[in-house]
Amino acid sequence: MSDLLTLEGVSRRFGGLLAVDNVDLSVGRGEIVGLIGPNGAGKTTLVNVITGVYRPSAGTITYDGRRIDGMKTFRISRMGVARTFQTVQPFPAMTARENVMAPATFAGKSQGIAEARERAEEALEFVGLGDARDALASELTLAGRKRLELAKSLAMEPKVLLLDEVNAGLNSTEIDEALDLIRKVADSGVTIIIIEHLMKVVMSLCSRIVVLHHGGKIAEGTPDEVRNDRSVIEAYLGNRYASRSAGEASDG
Amino acid sequence: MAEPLMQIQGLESGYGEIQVLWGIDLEVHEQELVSLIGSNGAGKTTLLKTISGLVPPTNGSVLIDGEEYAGRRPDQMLTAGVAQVPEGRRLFRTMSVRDNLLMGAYMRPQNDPGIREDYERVMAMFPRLAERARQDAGTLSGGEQQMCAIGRGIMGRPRLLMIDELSLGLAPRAVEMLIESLLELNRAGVAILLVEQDVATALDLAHRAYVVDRGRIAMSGTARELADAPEVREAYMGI
Amino acid sequence: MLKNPVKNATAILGAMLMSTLLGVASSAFAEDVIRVGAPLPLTGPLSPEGEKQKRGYDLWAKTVNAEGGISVGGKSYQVEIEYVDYESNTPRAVQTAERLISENDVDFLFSPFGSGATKAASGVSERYGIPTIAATASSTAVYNQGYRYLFGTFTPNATLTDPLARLVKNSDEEIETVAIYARNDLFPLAIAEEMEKSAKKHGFEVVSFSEYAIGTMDHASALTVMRREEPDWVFATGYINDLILVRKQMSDLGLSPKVLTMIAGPAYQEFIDATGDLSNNVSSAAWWHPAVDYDGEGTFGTTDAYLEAFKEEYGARPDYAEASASAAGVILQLAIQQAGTLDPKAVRDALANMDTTTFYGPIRFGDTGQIVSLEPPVFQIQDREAKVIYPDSVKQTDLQFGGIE
Amino acid sequence: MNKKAVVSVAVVVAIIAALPVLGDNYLMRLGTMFGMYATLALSWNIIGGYAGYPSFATAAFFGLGAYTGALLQGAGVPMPLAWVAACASAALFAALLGLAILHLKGHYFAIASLIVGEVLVEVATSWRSLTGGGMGLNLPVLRMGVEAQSRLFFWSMYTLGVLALLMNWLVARSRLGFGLNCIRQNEDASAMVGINTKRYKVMAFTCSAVLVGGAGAMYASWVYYIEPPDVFDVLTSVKPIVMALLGGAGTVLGPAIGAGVFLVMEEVVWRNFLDVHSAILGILIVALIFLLPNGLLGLAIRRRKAAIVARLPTLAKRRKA
Amino acid sequence: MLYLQVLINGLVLGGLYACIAVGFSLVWGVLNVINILHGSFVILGSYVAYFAYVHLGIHPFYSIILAGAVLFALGYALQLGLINRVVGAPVLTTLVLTFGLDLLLNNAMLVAFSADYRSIQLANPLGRMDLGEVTLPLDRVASMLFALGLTGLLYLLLGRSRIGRAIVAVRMDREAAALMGVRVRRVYAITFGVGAMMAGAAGSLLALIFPISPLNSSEFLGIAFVVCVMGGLGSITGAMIGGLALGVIESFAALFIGPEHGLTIAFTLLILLLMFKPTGIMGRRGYE
Repeated sequence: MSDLLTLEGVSRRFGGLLAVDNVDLSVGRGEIVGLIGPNGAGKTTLVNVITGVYRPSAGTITYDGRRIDGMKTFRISRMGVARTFQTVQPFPAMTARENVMAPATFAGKSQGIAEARERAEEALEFVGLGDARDALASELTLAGRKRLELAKSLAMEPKVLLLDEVNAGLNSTEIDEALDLIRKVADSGVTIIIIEHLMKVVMSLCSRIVVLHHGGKIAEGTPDEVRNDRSVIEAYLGNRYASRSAGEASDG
Repeated sequence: MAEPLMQIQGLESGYGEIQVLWGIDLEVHEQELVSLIGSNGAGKTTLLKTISGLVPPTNGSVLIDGEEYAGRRPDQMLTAGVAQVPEGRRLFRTMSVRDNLLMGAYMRPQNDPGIREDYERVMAMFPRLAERARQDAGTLSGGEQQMCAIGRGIMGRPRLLMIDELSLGLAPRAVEMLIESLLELNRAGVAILLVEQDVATALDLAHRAYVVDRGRIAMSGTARELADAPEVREAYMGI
Repeated sequence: MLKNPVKNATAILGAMLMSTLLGVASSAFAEDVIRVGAPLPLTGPLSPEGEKQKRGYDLWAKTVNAEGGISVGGKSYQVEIEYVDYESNTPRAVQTAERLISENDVDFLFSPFGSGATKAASGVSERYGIPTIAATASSTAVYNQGYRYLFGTFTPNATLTDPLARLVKNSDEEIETVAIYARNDLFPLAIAEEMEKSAKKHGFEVVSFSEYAIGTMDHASALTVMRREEPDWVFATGYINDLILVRKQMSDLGLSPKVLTMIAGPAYQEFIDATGDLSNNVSSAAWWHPAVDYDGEGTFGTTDAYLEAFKEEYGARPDYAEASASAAGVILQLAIQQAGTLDPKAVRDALANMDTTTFYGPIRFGDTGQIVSLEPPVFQIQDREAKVIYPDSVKQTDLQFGGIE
Repeated sequence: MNKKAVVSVAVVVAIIAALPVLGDNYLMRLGTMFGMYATLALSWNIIGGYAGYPSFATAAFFGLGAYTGALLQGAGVPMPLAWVAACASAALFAALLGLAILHLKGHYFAIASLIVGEVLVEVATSWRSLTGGGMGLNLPVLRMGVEAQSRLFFWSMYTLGVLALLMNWLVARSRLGFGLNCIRQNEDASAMVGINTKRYKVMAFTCSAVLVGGAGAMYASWVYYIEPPDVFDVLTSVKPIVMALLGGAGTVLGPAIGAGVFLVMEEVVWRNFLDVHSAILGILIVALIFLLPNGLLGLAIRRRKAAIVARLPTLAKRRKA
Repeated sequence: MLYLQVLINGLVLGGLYACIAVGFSLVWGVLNVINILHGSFVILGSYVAYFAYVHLGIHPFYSIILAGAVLFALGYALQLGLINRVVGAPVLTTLVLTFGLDLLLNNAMLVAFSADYRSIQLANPLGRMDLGEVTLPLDRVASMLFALGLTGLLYLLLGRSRIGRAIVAVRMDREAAALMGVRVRRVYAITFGVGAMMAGAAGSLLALIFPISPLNSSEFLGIAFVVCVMGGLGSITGAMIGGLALGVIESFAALFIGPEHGLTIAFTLLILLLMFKPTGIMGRRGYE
């Protein structure tokens, strides 16, 4: 089975800052890949490069056998690459349903408004926002808006879903719910790349984890391999804590 | 125990129709170093902004030396001795480092000789800033920017310095340097209220700490107590 | 205050409705009144001109009413002028003209300002058959549309430039080259083109003809180029603000031709006030000048009486635009009296056949409705005062050359 | 809009269309002005209301349409054909212009669109051989009666206004309107959900021009004399915005209602306050900004929103089923 | 020599343009408000200078202070009373609000001063200086130097003074500035006041040069717009360079293409600039 998404030597420079530094990454169909790293490591920038918000300064991105680097965002999204935003980006003055209808109409395969509405309601139901479909997006709670983001992505009927910190700001009950939801999505055959701060989430969800630091990839492997990687621990906790944390991690 | 420097009771606030804080109780004593931990979006930043007067509270009280300050303007908070170093540094990018620092002393009389003194003090604390005093703040590296931001906070000669996300996006070495400076500052008598995502660091530094969850204080105690609490370890340290 | 938008909206709408009703109520009309509609540019760029015309009309109406009004078939009518501001916006002028006729039921109309708006509005009065007098339209194009109800008190533009060219040609000075500088706008451009023709006709060499855009705030480059051509005669057209600026900048750049002619600014006292000594020796031409001296019929009668009345009312000397507006009133008055009825057709015929003299001068309209009986005076500002240099009948002094600093 | 609303709008439209029955010339003229104002405000609504791009290009489209219509009529093209051509020229111009300036946002877009009108004024003034420059341009006089003329122009302009209303209705119900709504609220997120933002914006800009071009041409035929400062007047760009804001920008009916109210306001102020009417208009505008920030229709929407907010606590407390 | 003269003409004009635009630019940059009132502010400044000269004999160069003070008070009050309530609102709201206020102010001036054009006739004009074939109109040159001097003063004010630093700080990051103790709403009002003050000062310099009438306001507003976009908004040096550039461009366009096309050329350049470099000649770096 060929890889669905392949990045080769992708870099993105902003003025003097190398936000993404020569990253190679390949994601197979149906995989759940975790993308972790300290704040400012370049994770979100990498997502932006993949989805066409930024053009890569160097390197190539291949999706489903086609080069997509340099393509416009809306084209990439129509090809089945969906993402959620770290800071939620709803259309604030629209209802939840209208919010989800947008991707269903423009990026999904829906024919006509009625069908888009149906798709949207399905997606809202799927993420558990069925009852809130008539509320304005700006009036939802943070957790609600995160789910709305997810519903929007799902309504695009994506092949690849990039989840940028979907769990940030949620409490542990909500996180558990979200994890179930993500597994459900993955089970339906969608490839998932998840950016996450919470180790617990990544460890329990992902088959493979990629660690970014200062824009570059410093480690890649199974959750266990990554968790025991010294450079990862150092990057995350600073070397003061590296030894302690590493010790505890290997115990657990 | 003496009267706390800052005592917060039942503080509530939010943005428009969305309420973020739901009754926060918290106190900081003179010369104390207190950490606030909690996940993204838990309301830590909103709490600091509400204290410093950027976000108007809808309920509750903020007492400084026993006097009510809830709902005051930021300049009044500064006069009371409470300064905030905002998340993301928020330097004035095309002003020089020196001018940024001087902005920190905006509230003080312009001929106050203490300004010069404090400036020298900041420069001594962060020698890297001294080398770059004439440079635009926007050209500094992340760590240097954070130094400048903290220095700017110090220039107001606060009794309580609130720092939002000290380590955000910084290299570990830079964070360590900043921590040393903070501890030094704290030893010199400035109380610090630190918001930090890196829970290990936050708990390692602080005397006491609070865990904020969905706009409420979920736990509080000495740093050691919290560091050993299994809930904290599981939820926030991921180990 | 912001609590109840519904209430606020209701209040706003209510207030608007009230004022509509008041507006309608106030337009209810009285008996024994002759109503003349006058669309004027009272705001916007042409408002100074609009105000002048209004002063002229007002003075006439006031004087006529004080004399007991206009007697028609043994009955006296008071005069009432309905002013509407058309905001210096030509189509709006057309619209207001129509509104005045169809809604305010005016009996007669004074045209809007200038050739352009007059031409545009004349179609309306023609359609309704309302006799209309234009006080400030000179372009022949306005009158040769075949309309029968339009009459104008300005002679064609060429009557201004031709005597000037002749006067300069017949002098002893060596004046050969002319530079023309015109605002790219209806009237200024038309008069500049007439000047070009007149100059060529009298054997001058037109060394340059340049235009400037409406709203130009600096003439330095154009004048710098002109300075290199060293023209003996500079002829500049525009509205008063343009000409004040041009005059100042000529002085700034040291451009001093032997003759400087400007149309239409110098006819106004404002020009002299605004340019001070720089106004000296600037020559110009206009359709009328207070130095003329006529003894005629109708209200005011003599030019002197008119000057006196004007001075008493406004404390100043009238300029050609103000006088023309007053004259329009007198002409209308004479025509109504002649016709002995308010019937528009009869008044129109009286206008067409008019042959008389007023304080403004002899009045006789040509086939197109444009006045043919006037000889516009040429004048020059000397010692900060406009003095007539042509025609000989009213001449006060001779044309002076040089002295343009 | 539900069926009942559509029917009642249709009834109002029909009633106004019967205006000539009254035979009052001044009313007819007001009616014609209403058609024109409604066309301008409703057209602006597509780019300014739905897409949220503060366009000041209305005057440019209007003037371009007026000159296209006038020149073609002068060249002997029948009047209706000249009108259609004016629509086409304005639309084409808008499409090209849109490609060039729609990447600008906020103030920058506002200025660019404003300056386009200024450039056209200058071009029209300078290009004397074609446009007659500052001397203006006369149109052939129609050989028909006064009454017939005023009826003709009333119905033409009114039809244009109704077309503009129809266009708004269609856009609001279509993918285009939906997409523009998304763009207004969050352009980045719009691209992310698969909207070709550039294309949609250009389409919206073109829609906002096509009928305005026609209105310009009709206006030229109506007053049969045009000059650059008049047809490219900045106020032609500003007034439709005020009307749309007054009625409620981004709604189908709002701009039409706003146009009507504005016209009445303008007439009332204009006839009752000879010297200070623009000051009074200014005061009214300032009052509107503070008292009716969402327009007349905004009042209704506000009520609906309040109803939803009342239901929110249950949503906030929702738990997993 | 011709080119030198035209260049000088352009620079003299451009210096005044810069002074007209700088206050507009400041308000735009700091408050993100396009102040349609700016043209009327300039005119009001001219009237202050005119009446000060006619009735009190104060030379327009001195009435800069008077006009500046009057306009500052007006601007400060307007901002505090009205405009502060819509700062941060969408572009259209602030635009339409200042448009409405401009209708009001302009109409008020029209009623108070009439539309008649007035002009100051100096009792002792400086005259002109001839250097070979190049002529320097001294009053104009002096006005231009004053204009540039004022612009420079504003630059110093922003860079050196306490309130200036506060204005700059609010412009860059209003929240961070508030955390330094800057009272943002008051700084907004002061900024708007300073913008109006500069308009007033420019107005009193222009009183020497242009005929004064409320009808001219849109011309001045247009110039402020163009200069500001050319130089990059909110930038003092940008306004200075933009103003000089516009003056020179207009002069040479008038020379090479004809005086009636000067404005067309300037506007066309502006559109191109907007299309390809919307941050203006100086870009974002131009500030301070």
